[in-house]
Amino acid sequence: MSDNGPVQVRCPVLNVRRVDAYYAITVVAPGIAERFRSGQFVSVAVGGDHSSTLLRRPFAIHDVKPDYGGTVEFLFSVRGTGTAWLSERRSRDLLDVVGPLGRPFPLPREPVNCVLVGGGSGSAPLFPLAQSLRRRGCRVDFVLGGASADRVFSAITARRIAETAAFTTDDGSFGTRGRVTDVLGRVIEECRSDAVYACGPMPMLRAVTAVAGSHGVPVQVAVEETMACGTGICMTCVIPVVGEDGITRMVRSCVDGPVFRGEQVRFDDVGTIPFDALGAPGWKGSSAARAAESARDIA
Amino acid sequence: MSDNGPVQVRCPVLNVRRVDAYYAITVVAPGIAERFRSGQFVSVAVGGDHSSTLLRRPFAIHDVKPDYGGTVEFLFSVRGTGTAWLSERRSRDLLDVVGPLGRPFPLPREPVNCVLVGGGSGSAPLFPLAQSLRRRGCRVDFVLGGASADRVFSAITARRIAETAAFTTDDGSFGTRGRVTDVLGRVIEECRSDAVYACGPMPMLRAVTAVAGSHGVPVQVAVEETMACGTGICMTCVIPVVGEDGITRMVRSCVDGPVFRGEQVRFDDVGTIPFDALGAPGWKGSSAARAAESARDIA
Amino acid sequence: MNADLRTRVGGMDLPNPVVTAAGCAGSGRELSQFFDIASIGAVTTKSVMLEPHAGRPAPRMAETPSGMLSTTGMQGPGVDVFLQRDLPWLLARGGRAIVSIAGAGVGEFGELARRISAADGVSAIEVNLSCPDPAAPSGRHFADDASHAAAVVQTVRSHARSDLPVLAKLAADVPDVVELASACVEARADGLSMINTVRGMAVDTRTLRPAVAGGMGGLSGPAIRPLAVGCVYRVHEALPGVPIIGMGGVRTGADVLEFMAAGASAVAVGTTNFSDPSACSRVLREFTEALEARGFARASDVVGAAHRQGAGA
Amino acid sequence: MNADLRTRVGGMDLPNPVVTAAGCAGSGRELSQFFDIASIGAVTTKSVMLEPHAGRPAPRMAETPSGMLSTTGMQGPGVDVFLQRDLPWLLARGGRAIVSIAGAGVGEFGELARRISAADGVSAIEVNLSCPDPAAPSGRHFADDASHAAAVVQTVRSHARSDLPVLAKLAADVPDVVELASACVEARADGLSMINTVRGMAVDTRTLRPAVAGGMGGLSGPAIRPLAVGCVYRVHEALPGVPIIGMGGVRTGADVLEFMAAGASAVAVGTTNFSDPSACSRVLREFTEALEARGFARASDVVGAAHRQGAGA
Ligand SMILES: Cc1cc2nc3c(=O)[nH]c(=O)nc-3n(C[C@H](O)[C@H](O)[C@H](O)COP(=O)(O)OP(=O)(O)OC[C@H]3O[C@@H](n4cnc5c(N)ncnc54)[C@H](O)[C@@H]3O)c2cc1C
Ligand SMILES: Cc1cc2nc3c(=O)[nH]c(=O)nc-3n(C[C@H](O)[C@H](O)[C@H](O)COP(=O)(O)OP(=O)(O)OC[C@H]3O[C@@H](n4cnc5c(N)ncnc54)[C@H](O)[C@@H]3O)c2cc1C
Ligand SMILES: Cc1cc2nc3c(=O)[nH]c(=O)nc-3n(C[C@H](O)[C@H](O)[C@H](O)COP(=O)(O)O)c2cc1C
Ligand SMILES: Cc1cc2nc3c(=O)[nH]c(=O)nc-3n(C[C@H](O)[C@H](O)[C@H](O)COP(=O)(O)O)c2cc1C
Ligand code: FES
Ligand code: FES
Repeated sequence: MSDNGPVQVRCPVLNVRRVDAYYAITVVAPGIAERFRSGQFVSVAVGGDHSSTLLRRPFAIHDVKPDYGGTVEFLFSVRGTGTAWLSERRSRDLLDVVGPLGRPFPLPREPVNCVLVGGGSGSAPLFPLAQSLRRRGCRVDFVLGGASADRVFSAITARRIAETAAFTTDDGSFGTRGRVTDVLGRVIEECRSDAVYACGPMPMLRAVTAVAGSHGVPVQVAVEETMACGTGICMTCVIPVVGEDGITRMVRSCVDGPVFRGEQVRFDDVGTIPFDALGAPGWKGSSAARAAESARDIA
Repeated sequence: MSDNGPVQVRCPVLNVRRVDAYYAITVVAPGIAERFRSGQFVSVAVGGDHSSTLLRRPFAIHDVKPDYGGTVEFLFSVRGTGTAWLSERRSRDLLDVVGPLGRPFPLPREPVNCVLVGGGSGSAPLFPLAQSLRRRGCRVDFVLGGASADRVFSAITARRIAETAAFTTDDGSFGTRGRVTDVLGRVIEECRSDAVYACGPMPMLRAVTAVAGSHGVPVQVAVEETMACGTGICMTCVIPVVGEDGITRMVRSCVDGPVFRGEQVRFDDVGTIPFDALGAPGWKGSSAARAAESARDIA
Repeated sequence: MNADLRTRVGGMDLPNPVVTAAGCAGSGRELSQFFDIASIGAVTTKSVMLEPHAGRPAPRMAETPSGMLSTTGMQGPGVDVFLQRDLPWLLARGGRAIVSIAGAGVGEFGELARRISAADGVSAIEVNLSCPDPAAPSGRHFADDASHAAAVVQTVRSHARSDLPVLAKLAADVPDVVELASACVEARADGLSMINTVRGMAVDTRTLRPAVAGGMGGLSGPAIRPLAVGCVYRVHEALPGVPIIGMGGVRTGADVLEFMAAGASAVAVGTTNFSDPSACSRVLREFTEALEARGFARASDVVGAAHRQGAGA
Repeated sequence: MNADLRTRVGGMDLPNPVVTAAGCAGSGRELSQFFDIASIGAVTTKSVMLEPHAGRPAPRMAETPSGMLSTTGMQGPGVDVFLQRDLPWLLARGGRAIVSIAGAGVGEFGELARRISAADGVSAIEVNLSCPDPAAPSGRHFADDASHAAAVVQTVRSHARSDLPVLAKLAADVPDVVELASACVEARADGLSMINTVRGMAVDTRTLRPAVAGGMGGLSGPAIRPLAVGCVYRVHEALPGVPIIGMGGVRTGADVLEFMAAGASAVAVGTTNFSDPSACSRVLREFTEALEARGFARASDVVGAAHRQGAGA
C-alpha cells in the first residue's frame, strides 16, 4: 500500500547454507530488497499454515543482492521450534516474509571512524551497515563476540571488509577469552573511533553503551526484544527510552527501534515500568508536559 | 507390549504414488505388516510435531508386502488438512503410524462366493480381503462405486483379481451411472454370491445391507466413523449395534469394529442413542439383563 | 454472483462484516501499510483511557499452542492524543471507527463516553469490560460481576451521544456469559462484542518462572476459538435480537462463517493481525468466496444458521 | 545422576508424577498394548457411574486448533462391571488406580464412594465435579457452584473409607476456581485435580451445523494448557499446602515441568493419549531427562518453583 513501508511477500527460498553453528537463508524478495536500509529486519512465518506456532520470528537482514530482482539474506542459529523449522527449509520452498521492518541505523554525514560491535546473532545487521559506512568513506572496525567459536557470525567476512576485526569468545575457543566489552575500549582508542554501533543481547548493549560513554563516543544500539507482531500494533516489545525532551516513554522496539541511541535506553529499567515513565502508575505529568506530549505525538 | 496387538512406529515412507484423484503411500513397517489381517486400519499422525492438528487420521490398509521386512500401503483422497499434508510426503520422510487397528473381516471357512462392495475410499480394504478370500478358494466379485471415474479406487486391480468387477459412478463417467446398490442385486444373482463384504459411507452400508438382506445373503460391513483415538479409549466413535443377545449397545467402531455384521448395525439410529440401547436415558435393564451384561463384559 | 456483504450491528451499518479487534490493530495506521483500511467493515481501536498509561512490565507475551498470552496493560497515550492524532488519521482514510474505551472506574467510563461523543465521525463505542474493577477484589474485572458491568454500560449509555451505538465487550471466563450479556442489554447496550482474552498462564521451562511478567496473561488466538464460538452461540440463543460482533481466534474466511453461523453479525480479527498483517483483507476475500460458493446472496443470511434446522444447545 | 521421581498426593504415594487423566485412558487395558501400565504413576480411570450409561449421540468429537471438542456423556458400563472387570485387570498388572466417580446426584456420589471403598487396592477416589447438577439450571455442573461442589465432596468423604484419599476434580470455567478449590478443601478433599475440559463449541463450516451433537462440547488438548496452568498456579498460591494433580494439554516432558513449577505434585496426560498411545511413557522419559538436565535431585523440588524468587500473581 505504501512505497517505503514494509511489504508482505510469499517468497521462494534461493538457498539455505549452513555455516558453523548457524544457518543462512536467502530468499528472493525484490520488494524487501529495494526498500532495505541497514539495521532493518524481516519477520518470517514459521511452521506452515496449520502450525500451532502462530508468531513470526524476527531476523536482522544480513545482506541484500540485486540477483533475481533482489534477494534478502538472514542468518540464524537454531534456538527453538521456529528456527528448527527454518533450518529444514530447502531451495524453492516458499516463505511468508514481512519486511523491511524497523528504524535503520542512522548514518554519519562525515567519513568518521566507526566500530561495530556484535554479540552472537547480533552481528548479522552489522555487515550491511559496514558496507554502507564504507561507501560513505568511513573507517570500519569490528568487535564480534559469541559463546564459542562457532557462535561468532561471519568472522571471515568481518576480517575482509573491516580495517581491523577483534573477536572474543566466552570459552576462549576463538579470539580473546571474554566479552566484547573487554576489548572494546582498546579498539576505540587504537582506531580513534568516533562512533559505536552495537547489536546483541540487552546486557551486552548496556555494557557497550557504558564503555562508549566512558570514552565519550556516541553509540547506536539495535535491540532484540521478543516481538509478537513486528509491525507496531501489539505493544509487547516495549522498553523504556528517554526522549529528547527528557521524558521516559515505553516505546516499541519494533517500529520506534530496533535502533536507539544507547544513552537513551534505560537499560537498568528494562523489564520494568520506571516510576517516572510517561503514564506509569502514579505518574502525573504536568499539564504542560502533557500538552507537549500530544503536540509531539501529532507531529 | 503385546504380540498381536497394534504397535506404534516411526516408519520411513517408501513411496507416494498418485493414482487418479487419490494417493497411495507405502511405508516400511514390518511390525504392522506381520500382524495385519484384512479389514484392519492404521492411524497416522499428520502435520508434524508442532502441528495444530492433533488427531491421527485413520486409513484402511490396502496392501502389505514382504519387501524391506514388511511394507504397508494405504490409499486416500485429499479431503482436508490431514490428507493434504499426507499428499505432500516424500520418500524417506518419517510417518508416525499406529496399527494394525480394529477387528478384521471374518473369513468364511468354506470356499464360497463373495461379492465385495466398495464406495470411494471404502474400496481400499477390500483388496487384501479379496486376496485372502481367493487364497481360501473363494470366488470374488467386485462392485465399486464413486462420485466420478477418478474416485473409483483401484479399478484395474479389481478387474485383475476378481472374477467380475462392476463399476458405478454418480455422474456416469465410468461404469453404470448410479449407485453400487443399483447393480448389487443383479451381481448377487448372477454370481450366486453367498456373502457380501462392504466398506464405504454409512448410507451406502445401510443400502447394501438392505439389498443383501433381501437376497438372504449375510453381509459384513466396515464403517468409517470419525475417530479421535482409534485405540478404544476415547468413546467418540460409537454406533448402536445389536448384540447376539438382542441388546443394543453403543459400541466403539475402532476396536469393536470397524467390521460388523450388517444386520446388527442399527443404521437408522446412527447419530442417536436409541431409547432401548443399554444405558440410554430412561433405560432400566432387568436385573437379569444387567447380570448378563456384567458376565458378558467379563468374559 | 456477487453476495451482498453489508451488515448491521446495533444501528451501525457496515459495508462488510470483517472488523479488527480492539488492541490488535492500533488505530489502523500500521496495518494500512498492508491493505486499504477503508475496505474492511471497521477498525476497532485499542482501548483508550482518560490518561496516558505506560502499561505492564516486560516480558509481555509468550507463545502457546495455537495461541499467545499477552499482558500489555492498556498502554496508550490517553484520550486527548487519541482524539487529536489517531482518530482523525483513521477517518481521513475513509475508515470506520469503533472506539474502544477502558475506564479506571465507572466515572472514567462516563467521561470517556462524553469525550468520544464530542468527536465527529465515530461509528460506535465499545466498552471494554475486562478492566480491573476497583470495587472488587484485586484481579477481578467489571465483567466478572454482571451488575458491575451493567453499571458501566449504563453510565456509558447515559453519557454517550444518543445516536452513537454502544457495544459491550464481554469476556468468556466469567461466572455466566449469558447473564452478563443480558445485564448489559438491560443496561441498554446496542450490541455485544465477544470474547476478550481468557486469563491464563505459561511457565518458561528454561527459567521455571512465569513466562509473562506478573504471572497471569490473556490468552488469544485460534486456541480460544471454540470458547468464543460457544459464547456467541449461547448468547445468540438467549438473546436472538441482540447483534453480536464475534471474535476469538479468527484466522480464515471459514472462521468468519463459523462465528456468523453461531450468531454473530460481524466478526473481528485480533491476534491474526500480528502474525499476518494483511489478514483482514485476506479473511474478507476468503469469506466472500466461501459465502458465494455456498450460494448465499447476503452475508446476513448466515447469521444464526447453526441454530436453525432444530439444533439443540 | 538419577533423580528421585517419587511424589505424594493427598496421602497417596506414587513412584513418579505422570498419571493418566480420567476418560482418556479407559482403565489402562488398551494403552497397555503400548507401554507397561505399572511404570507410570497411576491410571485415573474413566468416571464411573452407578448404572450403565449410553452417553450422547454422535458426532461426539471435532478437531479444533491444538485441541479437540468432545461430548461422550459419561458412557460406561456402570460401577458393577467396573469393579468386576476393569479394576481387577488394572491391579493385576501392577497398576495404581485413581478411580474417578460421577454421580447423577449427590446421593449417587455417596453410594459410589461406598462401593469403591469396599474394593481392595484402590489408591484414591477422584470426584468428577463436572457432572450435570440436578439442583441447578440445565447445563450447569456441580463445579459451577462452590457450595454444591463442596456438598458432593463432603458426601464422598463421609462415605469413603477413611484411609482412601479423596481428590476433587475442578473445572476452569467456573465463577472462581480458587473459591471452588477452597470450598472442596474445607469439605475435606485431600487433593485437587484440575482442570476438566472447558465448555466450547465448533460449527462445521460445510454444513453450518454444530460440529458435535447437542452444540456444546468440552475443549481439551494443548489449546487449554495456559488456562490449566493458570488455575494450578492460582490455587497453589492460595492453598500452598494442598496437593494438586495438574492436567490440560500435557504433550511433552517439558509440559509436566511447567505444571509442577506452577504447583502440581503430579501431572495427568489426557487427550495426548488419543494422538500418541505411548505418550505416557514418552512424557515420563522426557520429564526425567529434563529434570536431570536441570540438576534437580528430586521431582518434588520442582513443585511450586514458579512461585519462588518473588513471582507476583
Ligand atoms: C529485531 C530482531 C532481530 C533479530 N535478528 C536475529 C538474527 O539475525 N539472527 C538470529 O539468529 N536471531 C535473531 N533474532 C532472534 C530471533 O528472533 C530468535 O532467535 C527467534 O525468534 C527464536 O525463535 P524460535 O522459535 O527458534 O525460539 P523459541 O524459543 O521457540 O521462540 C518462542 C518465542 O520467543 C521468541 N524469541 C525467542 N528467542 C528470542 C530472541 N533471542 N529474541 C527475540 N525473540 C525471541 C520467538 O520469536 C517466539 O515468539 C532477532 C530478534 C529480533 C527481535
Ligand atoms: C476405519 C477408517 C478407515 C478409513 N480408510 C480410509 C481410506 O482407506 N482411504 C481414505 O481416503 N479415507 C479413509 N478413511 C477416511 C479418512 O480417515 C479421512 O478421509 C481423513 O481422516 C480425512 O482427514 P483430513 O484431515 O483430510 O480431513 P478433515 O476434514 O480436515 O478432518 C477433520 C477431522 O475429521 C475426521 N474425518 C474427516 N473425514 C472423515 C471420514 N470420512 N471418516 C472418518 N473421519 C473423518 C478426521 O480424521 C479429522 O479428525 C477411513 C476412515 C476410517 C474411520
Ligand atoms: C495484545 C492484545 C491486546 C489487546 N488489547 C485489547 C484492548 O485494548 N481492548 C479490548 O477490548 N480487547 C483487547 N484485546 C482482546 C482482543 O480484542 C480480542 O478480544 C481477543 O484477543 C480475542 O480475539 P483474537 O483471538 O482474535 O485475538 C487484546 C488482545 C491482545 C492479544
Ligand atoms: C473424550 C474425553 C473424555 C473425558 N472423560 C472424563 C471423565 O470421564 N471424567 C473426568 O473427570 N474427566 C474427563 N475428561 C477430562 C480429562 O480428564 C481432562 O481433565 C481434560 O481432558 C484436560 O486434559 P487434556 O487436555 O490433557 O485432555 C475427558 C476428556 C476427554 C477429551
Ligand atoms: S512487536 Fe508488536 S508492537 Fe512491537
Ligand atoms: S476412536 Fe476412540 S474409542 Fe474409538
